[in-house]
Amino acid sequence: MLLLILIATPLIAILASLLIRSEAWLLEIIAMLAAPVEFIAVIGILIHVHSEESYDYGSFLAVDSLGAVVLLTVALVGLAAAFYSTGYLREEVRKEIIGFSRVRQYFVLFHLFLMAMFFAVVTLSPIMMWISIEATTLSTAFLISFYNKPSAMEAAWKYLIINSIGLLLGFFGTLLFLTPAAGEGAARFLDWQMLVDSAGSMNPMLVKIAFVFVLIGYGTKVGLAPMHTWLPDAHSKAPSPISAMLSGSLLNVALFAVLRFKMVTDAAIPPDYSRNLLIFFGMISILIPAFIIIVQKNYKRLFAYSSIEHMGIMALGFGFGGLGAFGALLHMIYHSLAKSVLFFSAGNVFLKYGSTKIAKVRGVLSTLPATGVILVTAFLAITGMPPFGIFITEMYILTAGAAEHLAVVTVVLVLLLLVFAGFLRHIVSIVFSKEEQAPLPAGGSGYLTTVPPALMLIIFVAAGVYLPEPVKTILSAAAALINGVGG
Amino acid sequence: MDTLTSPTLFCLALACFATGALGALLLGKKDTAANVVGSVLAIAGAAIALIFSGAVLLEGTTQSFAADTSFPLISLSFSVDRLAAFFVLVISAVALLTSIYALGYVRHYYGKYSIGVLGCFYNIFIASMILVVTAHNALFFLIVWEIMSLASYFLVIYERREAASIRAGSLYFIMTHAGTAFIITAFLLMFREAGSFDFDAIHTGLATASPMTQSAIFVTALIGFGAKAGIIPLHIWLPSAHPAAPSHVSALMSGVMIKTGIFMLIRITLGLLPEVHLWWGLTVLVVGAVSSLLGVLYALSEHDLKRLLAYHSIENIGIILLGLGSALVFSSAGMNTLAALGLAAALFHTMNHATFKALLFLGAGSVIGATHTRNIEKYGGLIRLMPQTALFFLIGSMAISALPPLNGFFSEWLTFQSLFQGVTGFDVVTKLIFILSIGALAFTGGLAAACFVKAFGITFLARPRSNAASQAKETSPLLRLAMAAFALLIVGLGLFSGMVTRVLGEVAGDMAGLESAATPGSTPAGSAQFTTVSLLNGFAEISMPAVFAGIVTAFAAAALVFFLLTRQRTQAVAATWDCGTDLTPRMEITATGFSRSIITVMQGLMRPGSETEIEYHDANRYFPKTGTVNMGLNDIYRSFIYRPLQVITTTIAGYMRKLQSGNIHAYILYIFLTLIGLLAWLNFQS
Amino acid sequence: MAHFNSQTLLVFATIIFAASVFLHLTKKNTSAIRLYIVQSAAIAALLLASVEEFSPLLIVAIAATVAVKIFIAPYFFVNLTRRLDLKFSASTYMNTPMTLLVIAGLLALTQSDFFAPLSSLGRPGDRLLQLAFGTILISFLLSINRKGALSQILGILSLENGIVAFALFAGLEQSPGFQLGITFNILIWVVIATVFASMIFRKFGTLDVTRMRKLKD
Amino acid sequence: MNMTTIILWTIQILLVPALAPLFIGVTRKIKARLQNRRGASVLQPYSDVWKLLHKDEVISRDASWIFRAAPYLIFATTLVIGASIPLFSTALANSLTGDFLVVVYLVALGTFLLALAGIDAGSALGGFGSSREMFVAALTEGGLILSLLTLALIGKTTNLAGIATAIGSVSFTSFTPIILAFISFSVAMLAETCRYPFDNPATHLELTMIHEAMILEYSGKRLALMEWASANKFLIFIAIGANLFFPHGIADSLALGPVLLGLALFAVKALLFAAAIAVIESSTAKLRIFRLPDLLFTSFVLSVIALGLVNV
Repeated sequence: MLLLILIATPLIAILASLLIRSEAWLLEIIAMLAAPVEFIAVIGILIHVHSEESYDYGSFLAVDSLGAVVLLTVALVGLAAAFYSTGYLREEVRKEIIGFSRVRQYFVLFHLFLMAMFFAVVTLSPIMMWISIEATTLSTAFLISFYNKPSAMEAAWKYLIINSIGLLLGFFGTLLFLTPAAGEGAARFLDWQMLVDSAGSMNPMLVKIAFVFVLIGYGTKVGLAPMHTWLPDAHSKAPSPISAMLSGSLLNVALFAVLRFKMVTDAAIPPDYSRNLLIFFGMISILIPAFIIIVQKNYKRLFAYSSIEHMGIMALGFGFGGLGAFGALLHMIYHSLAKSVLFFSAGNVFLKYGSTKIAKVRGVLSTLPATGVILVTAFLAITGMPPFGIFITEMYILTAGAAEHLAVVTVVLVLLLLVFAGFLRHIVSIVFSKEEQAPLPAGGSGYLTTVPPALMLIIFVAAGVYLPEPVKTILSAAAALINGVGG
Repeated sequence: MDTLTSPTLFCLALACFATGALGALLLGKKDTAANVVGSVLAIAGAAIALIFSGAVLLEGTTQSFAADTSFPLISLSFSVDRLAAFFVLVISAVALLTSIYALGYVRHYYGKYSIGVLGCFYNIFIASMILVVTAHNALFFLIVWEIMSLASYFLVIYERREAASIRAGSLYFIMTHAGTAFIITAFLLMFREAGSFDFDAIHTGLATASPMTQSAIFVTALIGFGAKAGIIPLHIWLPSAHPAAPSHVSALMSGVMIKTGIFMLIRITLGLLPEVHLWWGLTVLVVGAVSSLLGVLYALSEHDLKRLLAYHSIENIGIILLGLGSALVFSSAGMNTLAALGLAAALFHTMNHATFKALLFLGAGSVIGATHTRNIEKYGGLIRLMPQTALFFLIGSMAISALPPLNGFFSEWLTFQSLFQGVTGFDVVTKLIFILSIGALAFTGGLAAACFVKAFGITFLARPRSNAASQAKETSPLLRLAMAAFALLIVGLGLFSGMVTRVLGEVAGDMAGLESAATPGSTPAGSAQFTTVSLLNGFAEISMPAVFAGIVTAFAAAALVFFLLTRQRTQAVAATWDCGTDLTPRMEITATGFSRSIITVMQGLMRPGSETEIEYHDANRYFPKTGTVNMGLNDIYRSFIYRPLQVITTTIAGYMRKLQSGNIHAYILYIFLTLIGLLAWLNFQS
Repeated sequence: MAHFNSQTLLVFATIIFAASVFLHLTKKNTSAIRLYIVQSAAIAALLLASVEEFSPLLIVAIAATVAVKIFIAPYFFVNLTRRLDLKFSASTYMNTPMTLLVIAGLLALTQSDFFAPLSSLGRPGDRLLQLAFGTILISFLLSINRKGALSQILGILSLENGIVAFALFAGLEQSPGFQLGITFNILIWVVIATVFASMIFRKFGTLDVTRMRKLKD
Repeated sequence: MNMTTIILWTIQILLVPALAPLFIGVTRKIKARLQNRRGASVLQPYSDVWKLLHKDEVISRDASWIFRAAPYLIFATTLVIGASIPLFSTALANSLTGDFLVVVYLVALGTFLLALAGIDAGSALGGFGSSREMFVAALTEGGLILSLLTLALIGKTTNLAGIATAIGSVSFTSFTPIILAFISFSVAMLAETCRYPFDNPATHLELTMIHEAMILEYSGKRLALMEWASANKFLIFIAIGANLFFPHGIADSLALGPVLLGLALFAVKALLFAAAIAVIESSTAKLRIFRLPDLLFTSFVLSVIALGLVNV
């Protein structure tokens, strides 16, 4: 039932939004109602998953502990983004950059995007999941080109083309995985469990090829290097709340898809294969951003590269296995929180300065004190500074790798240092430096743009200090699923 | 005694800091209230920690307590053994006095910067240092270690409208983060062996570790903690970061924060690793010798008062490492008594340096507060305007120059004695390293004295060299109170060095693997009473009270005799002999000039450079109007280590960013090539 | 593949494959669209041939596929080229001989032993899966080599056709529901891609996507 | 503590300040003779001190209490050192301040204060004197400590009296390091006592003067103290050189005979040292200041070699 609510709420929100003709505040109300409902539904699902391992609805929809973790990130970021979007769009409307129809288009696509992500996680069918993830591409394409500028068009086009190709490869891989199960009877509904069950009968080489396709395919959507190229463009051009959702939830959903197939692959062949591939892509995904971050000139792209890097860290964690998987899942939650905070802050800075160039932004601590503090804190959080949670999860991941992949761990430590150094340079220049020309007057764009990131940050900090037992249980169960211990 | 060593008291101290941090932050814009809350609670916390650690140190039983967290592998476990208690003692003693200083000093920030933020990070900083030395779980340690770095970073960039502060902060933060990367590697190596982050488990687990692993742990720990301690060539952050912070924070950073690196080096080499290899000790000795000698040479060439003091921190870390290095060498040879001696020397110097460096930074803070410049060349004659500050600064200067009868002399004496023991009974390489270490320590002492003649002389003596200096005023009583307390500590630690040595001997004995001292009053390597300290069966004996009394008596006698002899003679006050011209302050020796001869002699090491600029009256350049000579040092670490690293990184980054060329076809090609590549790899594998 | 013998299947496979190769060679937009129609028609025929028993949903699904691939998508593209007056889309990175060389290389790759596990999915002895896989790779190459937006769209659609062909040859029928879902997805995709293409033309005055190089580091 | 001990200790404490001017006078006399001058009486330094004590004093108005207190403190350090080193009997060893490092660092204390006093009056010359003094002192430290350490390791104690006792009975094999250490010590001694080739003790005009530049502003009793302290330092180094490297004949008890012999031999050895210094001063030229480090590093390296040769 909760699953149905989860899917139906955004659907209703879409329909209701479409009906509205001129009242922007109604759109806002709808968004601000739908997102909490979805979030509460997810919490309900989490409670079920905690007590019963998984939560099913019919034979088509189900959430296990892994799905629950991903759902949590999607719903949480969605919730914050819904409120933040309201404040963000109000400011844009006030500046007459956009009109009512754009606002409506925004909210319709926003709900569509959320629904697609929810569905991708809760569906039991690999094909339906593929369709849903493709739907996220389609729904966000127009959100990325939201400002209708040439550069936004460019970003959207690249996003569309690269992800379509990636997803087609993923689709091909999915089909290859379906071959043994399909052989038993044509045209029937296939779910993940069947894939796992029948994987053993597959030709090992075929499994390997299939996983390569899936990993590259969905990996494109995850933003794993070198398929990551769309990500900085899309993130930097989309409105900030959408960037937050891309980073904070869409990437997780795509990673979720990869993990599902990893579980299938591990059922067929020894897990070393999928793990090594994940470590490989994880390494590259940390390597490339680590260097680009140093010479980055655009703060939204900076955060986007950081997302690639963090996806790499998660891939590494899942690749290392053991405590690494637990760490990576927890990392996923922390990253969603911290990265959305960063993008929300970036949005505030953008609203104030009208540029995403680092060189154009100076002295945020003076002009936007709240955002400045949030930005600095989130920067420390995202670069793995204690006492924030990401430090702990990174330590878990590194610890898991220390035994067998010491060289990788050492290199990653160096790269993380580079990331930190690069990030520090830019954040310091944005937040602390003095303005040369006439400084902008202090003052932000209302509490709707500062309260959501602040609250997310508080949740993040709290979650880094205390990890509730139920969440830990779910995470452990999910880690066991991924590591192949429980399943 | 039980109540004094109970965890409750420890937690109470932490609670004080926490309340201070929060209280200051919440009071925010109310400057006075925030300052009072922040500083007074820091004072309270430090006082409680002082009592607690003192009690543990005297009682000698290790206090352990732990609390679980909701995170796997992390537990909030504390273990306060004598070594930790000693460091807590030093930290809280210095923090206590700097907090008193802060109460008055922070006033000049009112209305300029947020006092609440300062109080908040200040309290967090002190608390994290105490946690660092008491943490007993590697992950917990790393967390508090990084919090310490974080808090100190924010204190360094506290004056955030100064571009120099921000730059210094970034450099510091990156360097300390790099150090942490090495520390993490060290702990991961330990985890590989032990399967746990608990220090006890690590100790057990490492017993079977291969020599390779042990050495890898040592090297990574030395680099990681060395970066925090400021060993050369990892020191580059130190001379810029310490001056940038408010002076009472500089005192804490230089006085105690960098010592946490030393603490962990001791903990890891003598506590966690099962055995010590000879070359570790020799490495530490070489690092110590180089750091002490170069540190003091760089200090000599400085004319920014706080940078000068910061370089002296590097020098003193070097001296501490000389003690520690000798301890490691002796420990590797199984000479635990001598190891304890070396360690006791290192610990004693750690404590001494904390006192006099803190005092000097506070003195520098007062001077800078009165003159609004850090440039020594702009001072002069301050001894008449700020007599008490001058006296305290002089005491600090004499202590840091290892002049008897102050405490700095005694710890250097101990270090010397420990190093002397390495000259005999080892192979020729070890012997030579010990001899050169002694030489380095000897030269360091002489150069430090030269440097502080310059620092004190140019700052406080002769005539004021600038308007600011001639209008300076003595600082407020709270500031002088804190400095007076430090000065008393310096004299006291010198006078009572025998008793302190006894306590430190026990601390060092614990770490060096000696049984507890059988008879009270005997140190591992001899006996230590108030009156005399005797080492190694009478190899060396000294009595600091006697030295003190000797100087005082001789001074009194000389003064009395000469007073009686010359009662009838008059004293006239007149101008300094001026060779027939009007003396101006510009004719006095400058700080740069004072040390230039030493720098010139050492030019192979120091790479001095000078820039000359001459302005002319006429176009033909016949009649010079003004000439300026700027003498400085080329920063060889930057130009040979850090700049190349930076260039390499940026070059690679340049290539990396070409990947993101903006061409969508290239992007699709990446995917295509990855696909083909992986398929080919699969093919190759099968 | 109940209704076709292997010879016929090979003919269709060849048509699909050849279409993807010719997509590389053609310079005219209209002929490219026509090639896509031909390829899609072959796919549709295969789809029909693969059906063992008809159900109403299946008929709807197949009809939808035929409609989208043979009629709607080409209609959009033709409309686009007419409206924007685009006759040719010739610019490539590699010249024609070079392209053919690369295609030959890729083809050799698909024929190698390495793809044995892939081809083992189909009936033994035939080369259908290799051809389908070749189509996939060659279509992939199309979207790399061609600078025009329309060519990229066609490349992706041809890639999708290749995958469908592969699935059909490997005997991987989907339930009609999924079939419909996928088709719907493609329809939306085609619509969006076309809209974007026209918007790009409006902003940049060309469909040459290499002009879009502002976003880089 | 019986009467003899008290008397002997009084002699020990007062011997250095009492005899120091004499040895300055002796050195000057020998130098004069070597330079074919008649020279002043060997007691002239006493008269100088006495004369200065009866003169009025002029103190710079720029000078602080450091300027005023320094002469007393510097004189006090020489008194403490004089009491701590073996002069005529090793039985007067004191384990309280007799460590060689105490002596070396008490010397450094004196130098430190002297240099501060030199800066204090704010004259251009004083500052340069201080700078040069610290330059020389800092570079001397290594050779001085290591040369004495050589003896300490041979004697197995760092107590000066203990060293003197031990060196008196060392085996033949230890001679090489002792000789090397002695050469090293001699260089350090010349540097510390402001003698040629480091400094010219007889000048007030040369721009290169070191010690005299620092005390240029002093007059009257403070100048007397400074001169006297400098004489003390001279004798102290002579005593260390004489009694540590050539401890033969020094008394090892407090009996009258050996003590008298010790005193006599000390006087002879000190005279020989003074004569040697006078010869050196007459036969060498003062070195350019930037050549001095070469000499001091040579001293350091010799000590390192000496230490390397010590077999214990």
